[in-house]
Amino acid sequence: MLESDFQKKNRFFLNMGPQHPSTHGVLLIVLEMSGEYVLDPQPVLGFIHRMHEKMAESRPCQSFMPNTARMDYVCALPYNHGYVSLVERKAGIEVPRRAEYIRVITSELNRVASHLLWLGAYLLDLGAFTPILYGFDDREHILDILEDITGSRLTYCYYRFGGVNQDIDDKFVDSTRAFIKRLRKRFVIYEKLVTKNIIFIKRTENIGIVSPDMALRYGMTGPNLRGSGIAYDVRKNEPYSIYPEFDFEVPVGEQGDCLDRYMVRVREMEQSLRIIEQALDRLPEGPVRAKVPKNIKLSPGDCNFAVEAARGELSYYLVGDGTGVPYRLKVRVPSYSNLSCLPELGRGILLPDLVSILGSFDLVIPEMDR
Amino acid sequence: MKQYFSEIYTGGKSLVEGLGVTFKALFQPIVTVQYPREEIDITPNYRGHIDLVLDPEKNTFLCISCGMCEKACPSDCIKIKGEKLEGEKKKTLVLFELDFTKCSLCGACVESCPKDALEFSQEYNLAAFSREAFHFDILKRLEERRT
Amino acid sequence: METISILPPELIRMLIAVIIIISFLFLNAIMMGYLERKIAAHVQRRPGPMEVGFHGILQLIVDGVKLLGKELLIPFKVDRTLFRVAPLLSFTPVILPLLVIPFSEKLQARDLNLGLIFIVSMGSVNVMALLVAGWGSNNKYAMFGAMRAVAQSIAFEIPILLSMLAVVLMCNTFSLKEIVGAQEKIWFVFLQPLAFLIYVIAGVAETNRAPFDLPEAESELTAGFHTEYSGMGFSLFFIGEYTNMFIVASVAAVLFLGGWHGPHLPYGEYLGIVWFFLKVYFLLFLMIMIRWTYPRVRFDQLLNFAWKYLVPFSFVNILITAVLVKL
Amino acid sequence: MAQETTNFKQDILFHEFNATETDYNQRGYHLEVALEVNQVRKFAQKAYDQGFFLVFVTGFHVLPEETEEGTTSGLNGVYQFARFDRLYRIKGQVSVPEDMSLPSICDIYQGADWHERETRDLYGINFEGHPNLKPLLLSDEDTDFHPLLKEEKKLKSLEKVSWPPEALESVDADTDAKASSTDSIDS
Repeated sequence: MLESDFQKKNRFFLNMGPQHPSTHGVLLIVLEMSGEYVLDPQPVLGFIHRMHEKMAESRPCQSFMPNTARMDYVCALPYNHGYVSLVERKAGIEVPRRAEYIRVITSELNRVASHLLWLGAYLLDLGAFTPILYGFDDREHILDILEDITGSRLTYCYYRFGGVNQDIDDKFVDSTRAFIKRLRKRFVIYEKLVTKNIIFIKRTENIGIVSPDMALRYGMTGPNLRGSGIAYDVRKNEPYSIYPEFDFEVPVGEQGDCLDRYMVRVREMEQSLRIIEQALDRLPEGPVRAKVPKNIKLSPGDCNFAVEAARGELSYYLVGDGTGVPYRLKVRVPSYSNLSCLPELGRGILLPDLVSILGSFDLVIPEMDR
Repeated sequence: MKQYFSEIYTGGKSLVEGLGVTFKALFQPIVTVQYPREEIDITPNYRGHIDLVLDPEKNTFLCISCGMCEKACPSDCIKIKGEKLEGEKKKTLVLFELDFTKCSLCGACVESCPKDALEFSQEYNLAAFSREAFHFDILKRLEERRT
Repeated sequence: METISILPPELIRMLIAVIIIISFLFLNAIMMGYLERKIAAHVQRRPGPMEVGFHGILQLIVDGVKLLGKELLIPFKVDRTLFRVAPLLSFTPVILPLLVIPFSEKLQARDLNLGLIFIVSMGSVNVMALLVAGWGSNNKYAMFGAMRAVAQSIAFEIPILLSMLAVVLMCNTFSLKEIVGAQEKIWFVFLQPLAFLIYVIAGVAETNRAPFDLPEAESELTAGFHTEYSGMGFSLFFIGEYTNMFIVASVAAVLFLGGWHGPHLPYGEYLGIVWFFLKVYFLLFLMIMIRWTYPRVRFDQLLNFAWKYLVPFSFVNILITAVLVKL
Repeated sequence: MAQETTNFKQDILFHEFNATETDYNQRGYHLEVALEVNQVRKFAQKAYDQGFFLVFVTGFHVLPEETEEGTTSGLNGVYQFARFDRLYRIKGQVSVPEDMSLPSICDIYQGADWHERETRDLYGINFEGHPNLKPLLLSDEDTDFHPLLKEEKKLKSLEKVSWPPEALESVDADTDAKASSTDSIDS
């Protein structure tokens, strides 16, 4: 259909971005098009490249903490988590159990916040205005809860090597429980307003199908991968922190279209709430911060630590040289690999479908550009 | 053919349900606040830029100008200077500057302080027309609070 | 007439009507803009404009002044003539249909015996404006918007006409006044519910409102056909869109909701306008609610919807109506 | 939760390449594979056939070494693979020869496309066979600017940034598999 002579002759380029409403940031996609059909979408990255990896190489490992929150600002706490766990693994620091519980609770809260924001933003891409404000309303509660213990609302710097910065109190526990109750009720609204909506289903069903093989070739992870039916979740497959102690499911989709990716995220929120509830029930007493040496020495050799961020597998790869400054720190971010399949996925589809696919990938541009 | 009609039915029903949600929301109370007119109390744990702690007894700062915060800062935004004044054994703080344009509010300085002489301020309404306005003189801010 | 005066009374009547209608257009756009923002805000549980005047009631006037004061940017390499003509083309034709709409029994500028056809033909000019705007803007997004607008307009003209035809079959006239007159006992919405539904859906699509706002789909085409317009150029499109909505809603009120009919009022032949406006603004309210609830349909789905659902149903409806009328 | 059943030493990747089993709790990966330049593509193909996915491709810069074949460039390419179905992570490391080029694996793993472009940006490693080796993260003008190359005086030799060899012998996979460093702690 796309190879008619007319269409071959009438190809043109369209720059989607860097200032386009549905690229969610400064992402440029150069589209080669014929009519409204996209023939070859090529993402152009690096508009907000900040060279975090070089910064990591030029300062003590403690000082890199604020940077980790600024890669994926929507879901910053898992980024904190990965980095502190990496250094703890490298330096052999033991973390008090209460601290690990707090880390899990706050990370999961942050994941829910990220998914809520995504839900709204995705619907905004599809042309519905209202869900994003409902999502913001709920997300605001999470931010309030997290602000109360971490001191900031978005770019957290809460975890510390060997624990967390500040202990949680009863107020935190109560407000988290209240929030879980509230969000469960709100899911009903989202289901009526979005999930069941025929227009929404028509816009997402059978659009942007990622096959398991394609996911493997591109190294996709996170909800985007699980939408294709592969139950790979770092929290289950490569258990870290205290995740093995919790009972939760890894929701998977069936065929890997946009609707599956949507459903996986919505169901993941429910699972996250379950984890938080269990963690709150079993919250142990005790210190929240272990004694760690002031100047942590990173022994020679490399070390890897993977965590499940809201967008997929986040891997920190560290090469130490015996000093306190990392010799090399590689951050493997999920969105980067997830988006890399766009040129293949977006061949021969309509422009509105491309917008739908981009939205369903849940991209955070600063995370990709680093 | 059956599918054709059942799709019309389910689709139509979902649309009406969706309209029901927004219609209900139309009559529910507003959840936002009109910011400059109303303000929400911020949490006492809020981490604004740093301030020197005012010791209520001595009515002065606790800082011993050891320079730990200066070292701990990931972005080199703190600049302090201590001088030995006449008749005193220890150094006294004479300069404490914070370059807020570079500060990432991580709190490393507050944690590193051996005397707990630093605290987070509660200010969040920070807006100015020039970069220079964000080079805070923390010591001066303390002097202002003293009087 | 045998004496030819310089200003025949009919012409004066028309002039006054046009002046009233043009001023009403602006008032309607301001009211609709305010309503839209307020309703959208409350649907999303926020207060909306609150600063200028009581509950922000003057906000749109201030916005209008701002838009007037803005520079009309003409981008590089656009077709200057077309670029400037397009907003006017979108604004002017929407005045004409209002001349034949019976606001109440005696408040009608001109009762054409082919009033309905006049409205439909004038309504079709609007799409020309979108096409010209998109073509003249030298912008690919605008071009996409323009092309979508044309295809959409052609697809939805047919169900609109067919649903209107069902009403015309019932009262044997194209004159709007007579159609309203025929509804004195029972509104046609009860006799023709299917035609009403089809008309409302197709009407939303015809006015390029969400969920059918493909020509300006802001998440796909940034702003569609008016991407390059600023200031008054943009606001003429804006006024044109709201007036179109008003026309579609008032035609619906005339055809299906019994026009000026309602519980008895003193001076009914003039004050029937109150009922008329209540009906029209109820429909507009519905259109606003729809906009702030649903996602946008895709382009091919929109056409599918028109050809596979609306058109067959309106044919069936016409067939049934014709048989029943004959009986 | 840890998959004790996987016997990494029986793996085909272990037999055909110069692989060493490592302590997962210490390093976060199970197999370390020292690759030759001509083995990279074969390794990637084998990994793909086995069902591994590509985690990342990157590099790091150490002091160039004198070997029998000449001086190395000092750059090391690092490939990490993992599996979707079970806990199994491998790291492949290859020393980049003096001509600064490595074979591209982006026809085996299409996802490697961007990772290789990024590595070229940051280190200047030329991936032979890559169809589109343009700057990705850096701007198009910066083709000769490689920010992660270290200054001469900051470079350390490969031994200084690798695990000491004796650490490898202390691996006891059976006893340590369950107790990760985090959940063995007593509150």
